[in-house]
Amino acid sequence: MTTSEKKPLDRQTMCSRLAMEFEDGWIANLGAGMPTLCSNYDFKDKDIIYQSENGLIGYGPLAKEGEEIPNLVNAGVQYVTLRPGSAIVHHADSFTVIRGGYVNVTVLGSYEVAENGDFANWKTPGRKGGGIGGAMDLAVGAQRVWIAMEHVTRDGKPRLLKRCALPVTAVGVVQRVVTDLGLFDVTPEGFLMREIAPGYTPEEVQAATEAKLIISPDLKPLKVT
Amino acid sequence: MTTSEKKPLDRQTMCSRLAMEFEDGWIANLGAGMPTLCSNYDFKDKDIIYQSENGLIGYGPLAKEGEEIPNLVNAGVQYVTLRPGSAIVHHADSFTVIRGGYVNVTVLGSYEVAENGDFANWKTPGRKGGGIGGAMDLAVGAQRVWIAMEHVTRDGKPRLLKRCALPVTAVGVVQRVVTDLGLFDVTPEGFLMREIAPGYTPEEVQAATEAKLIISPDLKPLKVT
Amino acid sequence: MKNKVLNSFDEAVADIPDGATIMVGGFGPPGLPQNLLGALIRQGATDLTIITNRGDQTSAKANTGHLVELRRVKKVYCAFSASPHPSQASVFEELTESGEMEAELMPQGTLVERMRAAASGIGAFYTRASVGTELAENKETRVIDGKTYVLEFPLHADYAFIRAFTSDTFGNLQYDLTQRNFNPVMAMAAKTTLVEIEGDIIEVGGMDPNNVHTPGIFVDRVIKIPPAPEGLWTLPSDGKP
Amino acid sequence: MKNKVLNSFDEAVADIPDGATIMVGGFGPPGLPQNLLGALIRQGATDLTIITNRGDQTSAKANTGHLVELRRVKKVYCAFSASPHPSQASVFEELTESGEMEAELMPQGTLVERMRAAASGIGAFYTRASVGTELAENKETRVIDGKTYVLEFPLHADYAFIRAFTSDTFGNLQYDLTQRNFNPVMAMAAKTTLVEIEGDIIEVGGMDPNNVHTPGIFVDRVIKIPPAPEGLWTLPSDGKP
Repeated sequence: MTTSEKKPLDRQTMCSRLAMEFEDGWIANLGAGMPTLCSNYDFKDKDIIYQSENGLIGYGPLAKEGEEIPNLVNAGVQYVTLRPGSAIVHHADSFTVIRGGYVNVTVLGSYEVAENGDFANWKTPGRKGGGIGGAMDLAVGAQRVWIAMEHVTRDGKPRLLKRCALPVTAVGVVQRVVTDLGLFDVTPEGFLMREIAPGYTPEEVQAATEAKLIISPDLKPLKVT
Repeated sequence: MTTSEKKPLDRQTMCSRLAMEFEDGWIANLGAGMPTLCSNYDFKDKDIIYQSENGLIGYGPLAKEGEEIPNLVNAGVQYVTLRPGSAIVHHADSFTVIRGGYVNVTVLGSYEVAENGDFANWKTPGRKGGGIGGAMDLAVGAQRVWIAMEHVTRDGKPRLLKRCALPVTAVGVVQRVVTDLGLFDVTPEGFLMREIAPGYTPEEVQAATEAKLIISPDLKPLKVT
Repeated sequence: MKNKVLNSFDEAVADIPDGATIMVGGFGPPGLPQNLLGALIRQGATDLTIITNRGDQTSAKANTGHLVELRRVKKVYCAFSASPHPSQASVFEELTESGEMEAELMPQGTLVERMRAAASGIGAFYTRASVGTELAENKETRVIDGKTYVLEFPLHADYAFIRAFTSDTFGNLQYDLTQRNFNPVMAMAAKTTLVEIEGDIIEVGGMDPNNVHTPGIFVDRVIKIPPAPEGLWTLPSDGKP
Repeated sequence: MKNKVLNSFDEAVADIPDGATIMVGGFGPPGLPQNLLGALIRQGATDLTIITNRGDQTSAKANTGHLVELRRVKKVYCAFSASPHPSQASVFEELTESGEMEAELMPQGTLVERMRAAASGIGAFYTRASVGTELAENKETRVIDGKTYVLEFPLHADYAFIRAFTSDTFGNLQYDLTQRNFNPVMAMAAKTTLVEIEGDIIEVGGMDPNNVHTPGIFVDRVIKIPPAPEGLWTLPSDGKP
């Protein structure tokens, strides 16, 4: 492992790393913000079906400016396009898809993830309100809950924690996390670091992490293929 | 009151007597068998919306022989016709209409009705099975539960009872009953006979009734207008 | 998108094991998957649990009542477990009265809502239907806003057999009129959904997304019904008995 | 069949009393009833309870956030009670933090399922969403098949404000794409449903019964949006502010 090109991963690389593992035919729900970058990955022959909370099943890329279809937005209220084979349902049926276990993977952003699989992404300190949206339903309903987030806060505080400090979104549901420093699986023993941002050492990543990391014996540089 | 034309009411008269009181714009669910005769009443300017359990909203008269539309049946599996403005929903939404209180009146057949508003129409003595269909949902969900049935069984036993002998369909929900001998409202004090089959005396009707009848001071011959 | 079209009903039902739980759609003839039922009868799976509006009928070319008559059903969840006419006692009734087969009878709205709960990740729900009747005798009740409700649990299934009018190759479905009935809810509730198509199977992209009645994500296998010989119904070409 | 078409938004909302509970549809701009909201703002009703996905927004020409800013709302049931960006703190947040207005926050799936329960005569239901979070702290939970669920109760409303694309004069509705969102469920859940129509109001009989998205029996008042001046959106002609 070399430190020659030490640079945190960019957001597209982080999301592409998760998207790489999407399987053909999967139904995916991508949270607003960073997770939507997963759809930029080149899936080649794989067919991914994007689903959003507002009842849109099977949408395509973002609409080009000037080509927006007025009544067609995803859950992040971005104008998207229709793919052949798409379908529209109402909100209650959309959460049948979500809570009923039809979503193969959801990729969500988060403030914190804990080594027990808890995560916190709806409320920041000192505020009475918050924004839940579909996250709590996705967290308990999707077959896989994967998180994409920066490894530390803007103030440099760790986000991979022993226990969440913020109010949690769901308990024990996160299976995988990608950050700008690596790829981590949540295991019964805690965070297993499987891949690391090129140029970083495990010790450097651990120093930016509150939870104790288990370093995979097969630790590899994180790479998008 | 004269006994000159003493004859039990026919089924169409019984049902027309109930249908007379349907109001313009009402949503009505008519049980299989006798209650469907309600739709033969001439509603003149009144617009009645028939709803059936299988998700058909706003259907019209029975289809003429040879003019059946193959995929269009009502809850009694009779071929019916479509009226302009009709709509199809699935079964779960159909029971939203029913349990959610959108049905203004349901007219059901029954084996027994009790003076406390219980009725029994799904199971006969000595059988393990029965046929419930939508009756239990209609009984608790419809705004008005009206019953059309013969006054006595084929063996001459009363059907208007103090308490149901058969397993009940619902508790305390029946508001009105028409039989071949008269029209009865269920009141907190018991059955109030409001109208009587022409030619019969109240004593004769009481003799065919287990429950004690309250005879309306305004008792009138039952007549369809 | 995945092409879910199979060419034969026998192929479609080949993997269904003994002991499977199957939802069977239809309300009267419309929406009844008689070709799938015909194939299942030929296939031989036994010890089945059937979830359907009524399980006693033998009126269509192939219906659940035939599976019952063949002693291949151990339990039926339904809203009708006896003909309304006692004179028409069925094998279904004989078997349930003798205890050879079990029938769990419930209100039709409860039946479909229990399917929807299974589909939707709802753990249980309260309904007023059946309160105070013998069906609620051993069930939990609760007073909510002054009214008594009974607690009901989801009905899950391994397979749904349904019938629709049009499908695309991905399994987006449209139903014709009251062919719809239980079918969309069953498609959502079952792990694997098999659909017989009365009309056409079209290319993906040929259906208005606004008017898809059952999204293809809920559908696993679609089979076109072969041309019908004649008559009011599209009869199964391979239905037996 | 009854003609439910009204000619003005002001007439449509005239009878809404202080203290009313109103469901407001839409998810982002699609399906947002901004003309009805504009009329309600002019009408003056106050002390309102609003049930909507998020109540803080002032982004459309007339939105629930404007009613909040005018201090006409006492409580909001929603899935978002704060902007995701703390820098964009809204009047909504100020009022809830000071206690002048109440917000009951819940998962979006719970929000719509509570509406559906109200529509469907379901007394309460169990969902897994929010289990183990502070939202479930004072709620009843129950373990079903080894998983913990939280008990949730119906959300009823006096009025629903929704937007659709096409209506017939009886109120049978079709939505355009994601304009659908909460709107069909709100139409079923509220006592009185008001709909603004982006496209055409057609004669009864002009809509395929197979493709009615919201049956007219759930709809009470329909109003055509006057021609839009310009822009991507059909802007309210009478929206204010």
